[in-house]
Amino acid sequence: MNKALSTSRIKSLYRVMLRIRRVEESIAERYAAQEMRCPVHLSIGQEAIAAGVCAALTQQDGVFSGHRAHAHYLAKGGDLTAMLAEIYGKAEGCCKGIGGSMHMIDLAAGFLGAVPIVGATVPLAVGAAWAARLRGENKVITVFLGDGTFEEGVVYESINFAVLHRLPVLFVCENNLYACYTRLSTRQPERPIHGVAAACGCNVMLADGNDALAVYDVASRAVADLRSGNQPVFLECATYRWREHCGPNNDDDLGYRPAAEVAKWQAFCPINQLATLLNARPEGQDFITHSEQEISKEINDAFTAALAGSIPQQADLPGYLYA
Amino acid sequence: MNKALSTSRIKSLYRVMLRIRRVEESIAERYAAQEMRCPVHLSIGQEAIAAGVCAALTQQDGVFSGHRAHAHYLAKGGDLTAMLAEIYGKAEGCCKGIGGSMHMIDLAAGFLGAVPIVGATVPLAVGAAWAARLRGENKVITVFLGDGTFEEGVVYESINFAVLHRLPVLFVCENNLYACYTRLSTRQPERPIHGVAAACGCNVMLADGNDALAVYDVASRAVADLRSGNQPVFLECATYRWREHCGPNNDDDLGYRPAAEVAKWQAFCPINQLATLLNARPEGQDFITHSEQEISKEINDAFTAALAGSIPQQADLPGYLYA
Amino acid sequence: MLETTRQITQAEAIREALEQAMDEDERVILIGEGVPDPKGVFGTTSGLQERFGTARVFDMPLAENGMTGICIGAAISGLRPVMVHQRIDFTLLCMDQLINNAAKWRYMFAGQVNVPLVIRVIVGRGWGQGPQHAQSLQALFAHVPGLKVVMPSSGYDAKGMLLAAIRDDNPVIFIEHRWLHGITDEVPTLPYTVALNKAMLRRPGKDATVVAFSFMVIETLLVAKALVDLGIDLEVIDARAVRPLDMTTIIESVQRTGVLIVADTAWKTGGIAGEVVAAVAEAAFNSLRQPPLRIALPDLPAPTSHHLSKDYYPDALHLARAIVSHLNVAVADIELVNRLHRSTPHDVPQREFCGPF
Amino acid sequence: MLETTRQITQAEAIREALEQAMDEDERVILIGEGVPDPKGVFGTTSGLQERFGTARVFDMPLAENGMTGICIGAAISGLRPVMVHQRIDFTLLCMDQLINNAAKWRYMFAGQVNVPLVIRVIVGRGWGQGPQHAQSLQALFAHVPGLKVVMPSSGYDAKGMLLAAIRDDNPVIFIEHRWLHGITDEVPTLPYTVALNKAMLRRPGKDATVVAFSFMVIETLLVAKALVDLGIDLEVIDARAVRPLDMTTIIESVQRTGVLIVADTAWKTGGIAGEVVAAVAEAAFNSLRQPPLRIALPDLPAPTSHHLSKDYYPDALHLARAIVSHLNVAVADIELVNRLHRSTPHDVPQREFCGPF
Ligand SMILES: Cc1ncc(C[n+]2csc(CCOP(=O)(O)OP(=O)(O)O)c2C)c(N)n1
Ligand SMILES: Cc1ncc(C[n+]2csc(CCOP(=O)(O)OP(=O)(O)O)c2C)c(N)n1
Ligand SMILES: [Mg+2]
Ligand SMILES: [Mg+2]
Repeated sequence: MNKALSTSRIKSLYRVMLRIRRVEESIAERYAAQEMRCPVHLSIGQEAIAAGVCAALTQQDGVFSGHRAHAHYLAKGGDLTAMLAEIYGKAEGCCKGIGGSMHMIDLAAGFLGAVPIVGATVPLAVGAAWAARLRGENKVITVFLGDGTFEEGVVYESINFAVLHRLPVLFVCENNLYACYTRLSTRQPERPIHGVAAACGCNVMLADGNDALAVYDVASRAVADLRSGNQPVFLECATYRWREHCGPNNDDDLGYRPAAEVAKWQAFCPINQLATLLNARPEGQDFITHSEQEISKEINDAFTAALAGSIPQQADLPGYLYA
Repeated sequence: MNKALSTSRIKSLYRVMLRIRRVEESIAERYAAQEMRCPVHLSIGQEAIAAGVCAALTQQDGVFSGHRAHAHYLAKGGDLTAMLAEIYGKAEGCCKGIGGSMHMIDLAAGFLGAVPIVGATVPLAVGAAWAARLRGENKVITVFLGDGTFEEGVVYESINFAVLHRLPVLFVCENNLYACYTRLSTRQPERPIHGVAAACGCNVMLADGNDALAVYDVASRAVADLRSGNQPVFLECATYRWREHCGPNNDDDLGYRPAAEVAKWQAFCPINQLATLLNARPEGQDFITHSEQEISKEINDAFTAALAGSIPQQADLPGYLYA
Repeated sequence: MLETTRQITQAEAIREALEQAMDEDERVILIGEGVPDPKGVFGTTSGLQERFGTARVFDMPLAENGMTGICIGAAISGLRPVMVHQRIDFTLLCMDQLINNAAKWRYMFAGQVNVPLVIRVIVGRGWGQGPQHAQSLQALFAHVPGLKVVMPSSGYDAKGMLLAAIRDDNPVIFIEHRWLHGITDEVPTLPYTVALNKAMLRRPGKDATVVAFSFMVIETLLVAKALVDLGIDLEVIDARAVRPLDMTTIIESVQRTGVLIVADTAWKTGGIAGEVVAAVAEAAFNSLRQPPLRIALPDLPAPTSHHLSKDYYPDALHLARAIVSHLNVAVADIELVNRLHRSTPHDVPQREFCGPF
Repeated sequence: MLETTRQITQAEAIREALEQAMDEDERVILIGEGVPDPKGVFGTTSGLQERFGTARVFDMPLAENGMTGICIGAAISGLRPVMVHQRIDFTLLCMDQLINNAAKWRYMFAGQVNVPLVIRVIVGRGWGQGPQHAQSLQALFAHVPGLKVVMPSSGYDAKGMLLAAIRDDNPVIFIEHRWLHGITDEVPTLPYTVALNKAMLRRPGKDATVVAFSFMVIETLLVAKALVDLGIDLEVIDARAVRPLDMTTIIESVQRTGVLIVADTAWKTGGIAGEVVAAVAEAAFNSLRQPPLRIALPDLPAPTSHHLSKDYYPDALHLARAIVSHLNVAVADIELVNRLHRSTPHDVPQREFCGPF
C-alpha cells in the first residue's frame, strides 16, 4: 500500500467509524427522552468491521444485516436522517416508521435489509447472490452475522447452498463473544467458528475486528476473490460490544462480563487506533478535529430533521401489505 | 480379536444381516398384494451398518432412526411380528397401525422411535442422551441418519449441543450417495460430511459401511469412548441402497444412477462378504444353510401372525392423543 | 383465445402452467427436492429441466428453512422463484422464513420491495401417508397477513391459478392435493389466469350452501348429484381462495339458501372452516335459517393403517349423511348407501394406484 | 392450604411456579435463551440457577428447532423440560419439532410414550416490538391436535396453570403476554394448580358475553366497569384455555346473555376468535339474539412506530366503542372517552417502563 493511498484510506475509514460512533452515542444520549420508542442495539466498539468491509464494496454490491444494523447501514451509505427518523417512528423513516431500529433498508445504497429474527437474513443474502449470478450481475452480497447467529441451523443451510453453487457471498461473522448476556463458551464448544465454515467449504479469512485497515485489506481480498468466481468467503472478526446488548447504557454492573475483559477490549478502541496513526501524519490532527466538527453538525442536523418529521398514518398501512 | 470370538462375531453379524435382507425381500415380494398399504423404504444393501452398530450396543442403549428404519429396528432387537403387523396396519403393530413402515418403535428393545420427517429424530437422540446424563444412566444413544439428512440445519444444531455438553451420542451417517433420486454432488459441495462433523467438535470415525466387522469394530470403539465420557462420535459409513428409494422394486431403469456404480456396489454385498469368510471356516456352510432355514421359518411365521392380526379400531384413536 | 382445450390430468395442467410461465418470463425459476428427478414431483415438473436448463430448474439440498430464505432473497432480487414441497408437512420447517420474512418483507419495508414467490405444497392422503405426511395445514397460512393462499380443485383452476400466482408480486402458498393430481379436466392449451381471490359456484342449488375446499369439492359434487334425486338441492361453492376468502360469493349464496355447510380437508378445530362460519355469522347472521355445520377431519393426526384411515376421512357417503341429518330431511340411509358407497378402495386416489407413495 | 396470599407481579408468580415445580419434582428442568442471565427472562427465572444448579437450569445456543427437539428427546426419556422463548415469534423456527414431533409423538406410537413438555412463550407488544417481535400466534398452535395451549391473564392463574402445565404429561404451550408480567395480583404462597381446560367467569352480566383472551381480559374488565354506569351489563369470560377451548362455559354464558363478543390479542382472520364464534354458532345458534362480533387486531403485521401502534391495538376505549355500537345502545361517545381514555402512554405496559425492551 503506498503511503498516500494509505493515508486517504485511513482517513476515510476513520471518518466512517467516527461517524458511526457519534451517531450511536447521540442515540444513547437522547434515548432517555423516550421519543425513540423501540429497542436499539448499538454498535459502539464494533465500528471497524462495518467500516472495513463496506469500504471494500461498491454501491452496487448488496448488504444484509440483523438486529445490530446501524453501523452496517451507515457504512454502506444508508441515509442518516432516514435512519433516525425511523427510530423516532416518523413517516420519513427508511421503513416509514413500520420498522424502527431493528429494521433498516436503503435500496439506493445497496443496503438490502436488516430484521431482528436472528439468522433471518443469512439465506436472503445467498438468494440475492444467486439471483445476481443468474441475472449476470457482477455483484457481491455481504451479510453480517454475530457469533450467536452462527448457531442457527439456517446459517449452516445457507452456507451449504452458497458453497455448492460457488455464489458470490461474503459472510462476515462479528464474533463479540456474547449473545445477549450469554458467553460463547456457554453456547458453543471450544472450536473455532471459522473452522466449521472452512469444513463446509468456505474460503475462510480472519481479521482483527478492531483494526479497520486489517478488515479492509482482508475484505478487499475476499471481494476480489468473489468477483473472480471463487467460492464464498467466511470472514471472522474478533471484536467486542461496549454497551449493553440492547439499549443505550453500559450494563457491566450486572457482572456478566469480567471487568478485565471489558477494559482490555476498550483499550483496543478501533477509532483510537486509527487516530494514533493519523496523529503521526501531517494534518492528521486537523483532519480529526475537522471530522468531529462536520460529523457533529451532520448529526445535529439529522436529529433535527428526523424529529421534525411527520407522523405516519395508520391508513397507509394496508397499502404496504400486498403489491 | 481371537479367532473363536471372531467366528462367533461373524456368525452373529451374518445372521442379523441375513435376517434383515430376507425380511426386506419378503416385504418386497408381498408388496404387490396391496395389503401393505404404506410407503416402504427398504434397507437392502445397507444391512452391515445396522448390524455392526447395534452389535456394539446393549439393550439399555437407545436407538433412533428415520424413514429407512427396518434394519435398525431389527438389528436393535425390535419384534419382527410387531413390525410386519404395523406395516399391514394391524392392531398388533408396534404402533397399533397408526404408524406404518415409516414409524417404528420397540421400547423393550431400546428402539426409541423412527419417524419420516427427515432429521426429526436427530435432536431427540441428543435430548435422550442429555436425560440419560442427568439421570445418571450410563447409556449411549445412537441415531441413524442419511447423507441427505445431514443437510438439515437441525442436525447441525443437534451436533453443536451434543458436543458442547459432551453427551453420549453416536451419530451414524449412512452415506449411500443419494437422497431419493438426487446425487450427493447435487446437494452438497465436494467436502467430506465427516469433515463438517469434526470441525463441529465431534470425534469422527469412518468405516466401510458394507463391512459389518469393520463397522462393529469402529462402533465398539465409539461406544467405549462415549461410555468413558468422551465427546460425541460421528461415524460415517459409505454404503449403497440397492432398491428404489421408496417401494419394493429396482428402479435403475430410470437411469439416475450409473449402471456401473450400481454393479460395483452390489459386488460388495455385505452379506456375501461375511459368507465368504464363513465358508472358509469349519461348519460355516452349515451355519449359513441353517440360518437361512431358521430365518425363513421365522419370517413365514411372522407374516402369518401379522396377517392374522386384528383390525385396529377407530374408536381407540382419541385415547392415544393425550395422556 | 382459449378455444383449444383437451382433457388432461391436474398434474399435467400444473406442469403446463409451469412450462408456460417459464416460457413467458425468464425470471421464473423452479426449485424443490426432486424437481428434476425421474418422477418429477408426481409428474408436475417432468421435462422442465431439459427444456429450461439447469440454471432455471433446480434440485435442492434437504434444508427447507434455508432454501425458503434463499428463494425469498432471490425473489427480492429480481427473480420469481417457484418452490415445491412434496408434502405440506415439510413446510413446518420453514414457517420462520415464510411467516417472519416472506409474508412481511414488503410490509416491513413500507412497500419498497416485493416478494414474488410461489410455494407449491402437496397435501398427502391415503396409502399410509400417516401422521407426518398427510396434514392439511392451510389454516396455519390463512391466518398470516401478507400471504395469499389458494387451493384449486379443478385442473382448469390449477393451471389458471398457478399462472396467476406466478405472475403475482406477492408470496402465494399454492396448495395441491395428491388425490386431485390424477383427475382429468378440460384445460385450454394456451396460458390464462384464474383470480386468486374468487370462489366459484360449481353447482347452483336452493336448499343449502356447501362451501368446499380442495378435494372436498369432488366429494361434495358427488353428494349434490346424489341428493338431488332425493329432493335435496345443494348449492356447491368451490372456495378456491383460502386467503383471502371470497366472502362476497359465499355470503350471497347463504343469503339465497339460508343454510351454511363447510367441508374442509383439515382438522376441524381452529381450521379455515371455522373462519368461514364466523365470517358468515358476523356478516349474514339474519340470513341463516339454522345453525351452520362444519364437516372436517376429527381432531386427530392421520392414522396410517387403511383400516383406521377409512373413517378418518369423510367421504361422499359420510358427507351426505351429515348433510341429510343436519337438514333434518327424512331419507332412508340405504338410499345414500346405494348412491354413494365407494366401491374402489378408500385409501387410493385412483383404482390403479398401488403405492408406494 | 392456600390461606397465605400476597400481592405479587405476574412475573413473580411465574417465577414462583417454576421454583415450586422444580422443588417438588427433580425431573423438572428449565432451559431457554437467557434463562440464567441477569435479566432472567423479565425476572421470571431469576435466581433459579443459583437455587437448582447448572444441571437443571440451562442457557442454550440460538437454535430453536434443534433445542426443541432436544427437549422433546429429554421429555420422552424421563425429564420434564420447561423451555422458554422471549418472544413467541421465535417459535416459528421450531414449528417442525412442536407440530410434527411433540404434538404427535404419543399418538404416533399409540400411547406408549408421553411428552411432558412446557413451552413458555411471550407475546410482545409496544415500545417498538414491531412486525417480527409482537405476533400473537396462538391460533397456529390451537389448530394442532396433541398440543394443549393456555393464555392465563391473572397472576393467580399464571402460577396455577404453569404448575398444572408442568405436572401435565402432554406438551403445553404456555403463552404469556409481556404486558401482564408487571401487573400485581393476590397469589397464594403455596403451590396449587388451575385447570388447563377451563374458562373463568370474571364478571357476571346480563347484556352480552365477552370472551377475552390474555391481555384483552384486562381491557375488557375496564370496559365492563365503565359500561355498567351507562346501563350496559357485560358478562366477561377469561378464556384462559385456548386448546381445548372451554366451550361449555362459553355456551352457558351465551345462553344467558344471547350475545357473543370475542376479544383476542391476535389477527382477526383465521384467529381463535373465529373458532369461538363458529363453535357457538354451531352449538348454540338459537341462543344468539344478534350477530356475534370479533374484536381483534387488523390483518396487518404490527407496526413499530408508536404513532402507528396507537390504533393498531384495540384498547379499552376502542373496545367500548365497538361493543356499544354492536349492542346498538345510545351512548354519547364523550361518556366513553371520559371513562376510558388512556392517560398513560399507549405503548408501554406500565408508566415507569422506558425501554429498551
Ligand atoms: C430466532 C431468534 N432467537 C432469539 C432472538 C433474541 N436475540 C436477539 S439478539 C440475540 C443475540 C444475538 O447474538 P449475536 O448473533 O452474537 O449478535 P450480537 O448481539 O452479539 O451482535 C438474541 C438471542 C432473536 N431475535 N431471534
Ligand atoms: C423434512 C423432510 N424433507 C423432505 C422429505 C422427503 N424425503 C424423504 S426421504 C428423503 C431422502 C433422505 O435422504 P437420506 O437422508 O440420504 O436417506 P436415504 O433415503 O438415502 O436412506 C427425502 C428428501 C422428508 N421426509 N422430510
Ligand atoms: Mg455476539
Ligand atoms: Mg442417502
